[in-house]
Amino acid sequence: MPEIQIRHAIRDAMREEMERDDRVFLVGEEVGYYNGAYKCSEGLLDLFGERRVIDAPIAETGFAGVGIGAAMCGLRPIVEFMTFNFSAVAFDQILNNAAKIHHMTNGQFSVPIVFRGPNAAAHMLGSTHSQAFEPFYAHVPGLIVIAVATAYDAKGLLKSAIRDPNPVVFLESELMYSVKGEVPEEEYLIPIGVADTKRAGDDVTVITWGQGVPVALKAAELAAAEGIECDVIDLRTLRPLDTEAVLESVRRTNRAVVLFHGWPYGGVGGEIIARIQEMAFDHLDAPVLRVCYEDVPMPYAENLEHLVLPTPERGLEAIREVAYRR
Amino acid sequence: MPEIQIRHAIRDAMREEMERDDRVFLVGEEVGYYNGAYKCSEGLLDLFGERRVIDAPIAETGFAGVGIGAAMCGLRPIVEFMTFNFSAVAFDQILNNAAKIHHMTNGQFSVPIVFRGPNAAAHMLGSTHSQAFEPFYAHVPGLIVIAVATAYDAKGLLKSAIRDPNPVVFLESELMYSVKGEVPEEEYLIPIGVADTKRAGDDVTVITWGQGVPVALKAAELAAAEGIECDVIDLRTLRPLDTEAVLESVRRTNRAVVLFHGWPYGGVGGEIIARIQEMAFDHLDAPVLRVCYEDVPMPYAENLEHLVLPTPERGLEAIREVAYRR
Amino acid sequence: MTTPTDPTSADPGNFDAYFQSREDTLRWYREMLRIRRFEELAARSYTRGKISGFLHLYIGQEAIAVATKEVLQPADRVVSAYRTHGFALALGSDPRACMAELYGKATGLVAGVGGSMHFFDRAHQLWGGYAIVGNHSPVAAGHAFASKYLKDGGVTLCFLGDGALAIGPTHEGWTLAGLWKLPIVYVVENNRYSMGTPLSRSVPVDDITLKAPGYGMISDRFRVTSVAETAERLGAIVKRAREESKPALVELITYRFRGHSMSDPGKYRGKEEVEEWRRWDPLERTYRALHEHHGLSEDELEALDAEVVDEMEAAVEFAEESPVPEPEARFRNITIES
Amino acid sequence: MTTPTDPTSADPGNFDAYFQSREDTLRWYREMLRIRRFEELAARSYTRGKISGFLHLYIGQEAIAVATKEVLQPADRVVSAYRTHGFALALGSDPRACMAELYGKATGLVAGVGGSMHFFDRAHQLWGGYAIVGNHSPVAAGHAFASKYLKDGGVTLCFLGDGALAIGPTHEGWTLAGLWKLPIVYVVENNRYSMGTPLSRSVPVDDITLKAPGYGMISDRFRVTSVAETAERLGAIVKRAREESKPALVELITYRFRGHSMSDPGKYRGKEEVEEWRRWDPLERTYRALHEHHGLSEDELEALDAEVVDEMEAAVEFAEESPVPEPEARFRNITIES
Ligand SMILES: Cc1ncc(C[n+]2csc(CCOP(=O)(O)OP(=O)(O)O)c2C)c(N)n1
Ligand SMILES: Cc1ncc(C[n+]2csc(CCOP(=O)(O)OP(=O)(O)O)c2C)c(N)n1
Ligand SMILES: [Mg+2]
Ligand SMILES: [Mg+2]
Repeated sequence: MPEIQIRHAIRDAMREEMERDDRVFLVGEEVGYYNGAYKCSEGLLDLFGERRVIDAPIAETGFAGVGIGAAMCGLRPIVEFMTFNFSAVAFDQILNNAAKIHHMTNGQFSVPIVFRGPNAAAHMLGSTHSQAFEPFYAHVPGLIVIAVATAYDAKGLLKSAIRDPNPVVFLESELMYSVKGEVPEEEYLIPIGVADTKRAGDDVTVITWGQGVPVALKAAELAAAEGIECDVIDLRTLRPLDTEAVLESVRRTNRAVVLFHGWPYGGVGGEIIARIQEMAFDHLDAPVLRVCYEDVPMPYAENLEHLVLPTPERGLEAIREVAYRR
Repeated sequence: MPEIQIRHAIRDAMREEMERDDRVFLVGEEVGYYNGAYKCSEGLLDLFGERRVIDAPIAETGFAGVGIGAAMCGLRPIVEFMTFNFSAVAFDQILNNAAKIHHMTNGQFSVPIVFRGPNAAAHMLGSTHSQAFEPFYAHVPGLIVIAVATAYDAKGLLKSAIRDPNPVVFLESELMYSVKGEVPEEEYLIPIGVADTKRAGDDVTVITWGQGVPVALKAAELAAAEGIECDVIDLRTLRPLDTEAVLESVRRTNRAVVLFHGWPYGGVGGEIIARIQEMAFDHLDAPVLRVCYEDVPMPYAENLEHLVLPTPERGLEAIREVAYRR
Repeated sequence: MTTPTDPTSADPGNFDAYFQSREDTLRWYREMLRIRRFEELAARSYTRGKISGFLHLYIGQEAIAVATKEVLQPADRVVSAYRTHGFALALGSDPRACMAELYGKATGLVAGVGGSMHFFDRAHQLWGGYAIVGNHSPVAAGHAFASKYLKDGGVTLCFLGDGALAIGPTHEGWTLAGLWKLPIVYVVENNRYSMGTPLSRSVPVDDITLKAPGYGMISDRFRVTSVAETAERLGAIVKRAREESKPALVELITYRFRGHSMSDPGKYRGKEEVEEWRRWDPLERTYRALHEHHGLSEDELEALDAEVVDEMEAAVEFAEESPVPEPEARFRNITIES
Repeated sequence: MTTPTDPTSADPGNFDAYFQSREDTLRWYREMLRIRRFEELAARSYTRGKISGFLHLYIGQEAIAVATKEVLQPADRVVSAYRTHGFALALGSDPRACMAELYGKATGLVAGVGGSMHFFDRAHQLWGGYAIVGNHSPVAAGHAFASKYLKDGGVTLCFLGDGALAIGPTHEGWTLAGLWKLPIVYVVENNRYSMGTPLSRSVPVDDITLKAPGYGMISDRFRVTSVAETAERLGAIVKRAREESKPALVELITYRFRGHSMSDPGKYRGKEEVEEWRRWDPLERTYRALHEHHGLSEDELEALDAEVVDEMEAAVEFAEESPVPEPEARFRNITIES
């Protein structure tokens, strides 16, 4: 299988879906002539022209809303946020229009739209540009929330997201765009709502997603060196959560760590813990721990940023702790 | 002690602080000539004039931002959102400016501002007007988040919030504005960050806040009739959380229910559960349960809305369940 | 209080060209009356505690909805804020379903999940019904975008209140419409107030069309005194939007005679002000045109009124007798199984 | 590409009244040069991997920051977007602290927590440094609100890019400024591009001041070719804002010679376009004015340049040798203990 970068997996998914369905179009800042701020749409303007690859001005509420309005008319917009940090100015459109129109209209309208772009910290971008948005969106009924960590998942899930009849928030990672991975040449789709075990083990369950995945895998490696075998579950879809996959593993390992990029309070991490303790209470041999950002706005300085981020080392520590090995 | 409505406790807090400090002003839609959409600012325009009681047009990002900018200059703005639902269009101002400016400027500036208004469902307002916003704000480092449920707490905490040097999100309840409670005539302040036990009991801990409080108290009453005595903890401050108060109770009761107005996924509910299971793991005799909105956009129809909301009956059921009494 | 034509300087009883056709005038009168009577009955039900939540009445502005229906072609769309009953009825929605929606019944326009602020009736070109001020502006631009993309020839008419001018989403919708030359007409229903706030406290200019050049839009601006004039001038702008695929801005000066919502006593404006505007009430003027100019007798007009009231009372009855949604309905239409 | 004055139609070498004073011209030249050399060295450090994140250079626009300093009174405030090094240096920030900030060092302007996009220097009237496009527009209005509230006589100057015109927060700040008659001047630094997007793809009109009347603002619009003219025209507007407490809009037509940020090769515009604009580079023109008009020799000018480079090399050295923040710094300034 050819190895390609995640950015190209994303581009290929968009290209294939645009070829397949004339209703699919891409709108966002710099997606056309600039080929995407992070080159995720490279070549698409050349292929599909200005009708379907649309450079938007800096007006996230505007073009998110246009996407929603177009989706109500049967189109299949892909809305790129240059980063999800900029979705904060479009929050109301996602919360109140994208998520609710199908419901509010009693099903007269649906909003088949994908909001995609990089999420969470990259490298030294400071506090306004380093935030993880899944806590805000996964909280909201009516939305589907996906976070991808490999080229294979990115392509298969983005294609599913584009075809999905619901509004989908699709979280990528700037830091991981150039990470390569195997992607089949033939077409494939990955079902939404299904987690993926990225490494198998019976000692500790590590639940993760998005930018957390490589960190968790590295932590699991470190743990393995100490004889602790981790089941690393990449949730891939955060809403709806694949609770069964998590529970199955925790019932086996009796221990769990949630490792992710983002602030601790509440969020997806809190949700997973709430579900595990509710549904696998008698299986737990230790409290579920979280490894994530420290509870601070992201500092710019490299050394500080590194301290705030979840690292394999901090992951290992938590794994040891739930395994009572420290 | 005189009994007054919560709306008047709020007004009195604002009045007293405005009398005390010329830097305090109130801005929001209909706060002046209309005396507040829910009459929380009744009479303030007459007392303080247009300089300090400012009717804003419908521009939540605009007047939230003006508040932030004024706070940076040393003023002490109170920004009223007609309801917190409308803070969604100002989300970026709160997330990126209010919460981060003190940090980003290395302490050169602070943002002593209060964003206040009713939160969560009222009665038959439909899905866009019935949302609980604490999951979005409590997630964010840099903010203080408060939710009040009695006239006494509303007055004492709002006064503290206005004097606090940090940005405070202050959540009230439209449904509870006319609920009366005792308020001392002499001045008092309630410290931010301290929970309050609204009913004492040793069997089950019920953690709640805001609009959840009367529901939890009623549920505790129902439980008491069955011989289950609940410790009802009103968090009052959601960020920072008074974790110690919760843990102290749970270590005593070994059982907990979190009851609140809002969607289940993540949020403050998830956070409390994550902390309890982490810090009182060995004390828990049952999983911590949540009683809250069903995971759906709020329907308008009265019967459907009632089914979605947390009720004393649903609270009782959860209390029974954690007490293994069903 | 300023108006483009000082209400005292012209004669509201001057029945000009816009009332010449007896047939049209009669039809428009009936349509406006249907809206008014519907809302009066809704208000009565609200006062009786049968309807809850927010109820925003359109009384005084009915001519706009009726004129809108006149200029609409099948591919067109109407998008409005939360003051929507008038559009629904004018566009052809079943008044029974509308009333049932206010009652939160299973037979409602959106099966009782939306209520007054969230009316949608796709079959009758009503694309909402938006309750967050201004957030429909970019959505409506999206409909126009789709029309251009799909070349369906449709124009989107997006109605917003004077209170929606300060908020960012309105601006962003207008900007994209201007930039992408979308076939959309933004219509500001300037009823001089947003809740209790007069225009002078919500917009830095009195003439809202001063904003149009900054968005590359052409504009028109006039007081709504008849369906005919409104339809004619709005129609001309819609035609241009359709033919040239260009956005436009229309400011309609109008007035709501009731409070902002049922809970608003409207103390922020004087009786005389309301009375002055009443002289220009298009419904009232149309009544007088029919009576004084076209010679319909008071009895004839009363009979017509009775017919309309009957229709609306039947709607109330329908709403009252309809079942509430079944409990399972609360889990419907959250997400679609794919 | 359109400009109010076609660059080819006038003579960039015509040293008019704006370069008459030798002393001022020399001072402005030096100030502009300080910014340019600072940034060239920052770019070098970036290329060497010493600076990371985003680095947006102001090269080409320096005259604006220097002119701003000229018109400022002590109670005034400058608020800008994320392209801020020029303002910091012109307003008097220590270049060492500025460079150390880019390096993420403890000695940085904000102790290394902010980086290039988040410069703040209260002591030198620099109130940010905002990295979310447009979200400083209402905040700046808030400063002006405070000036009016406290009667401190200050004017706020809020700078924004042409890319900030489409976004809602910009509009809301302008609206409140217009409505509440705040002493603020919004200055659009129209450098013709937002990242790779030319003006024609981000704003529906070419003349941005067409927007001013819709906000009740007066406006001015011109190409920036010298500090003197910019200071004179900007000063007149600031004076009026101060004296009459009224907002205004100024469109400054300018150009950035580098890419949007260090990672942008700027392929979206041709070499000729850049060359054409270079003829109007205020720094370059000022150099020629000093040389050709005021008779400074190349050697003298080179000596001046060397002095400036020394200052900025010292800043680099300072930044390199400064300590990184101590680990505990990450917990500082989150909330204030009350
Ligand atoms: C973003 C937002 N802020 C506030 C509100 C509350 N609100 C609902 S309607 C309204 C007044 C709107 O006035 P206008 O746009 O003039 O419409 P009209 O009521 O006159 O038809 C307000 C403040 C809201 N729905 N959305
Ligand atoms: C809300 C938001 N959307 C997108 C971005 C990403 N972004 C940063 S700068 C920029 C271009 C801004 O251009 P302009 O306003 O013209 O300023 P200039 O770079 O020319 O100084 C973009 C798209 C952002 N920072 N904030
Ligand atoms: Mg109005
Ligand atoms: Mg620019």
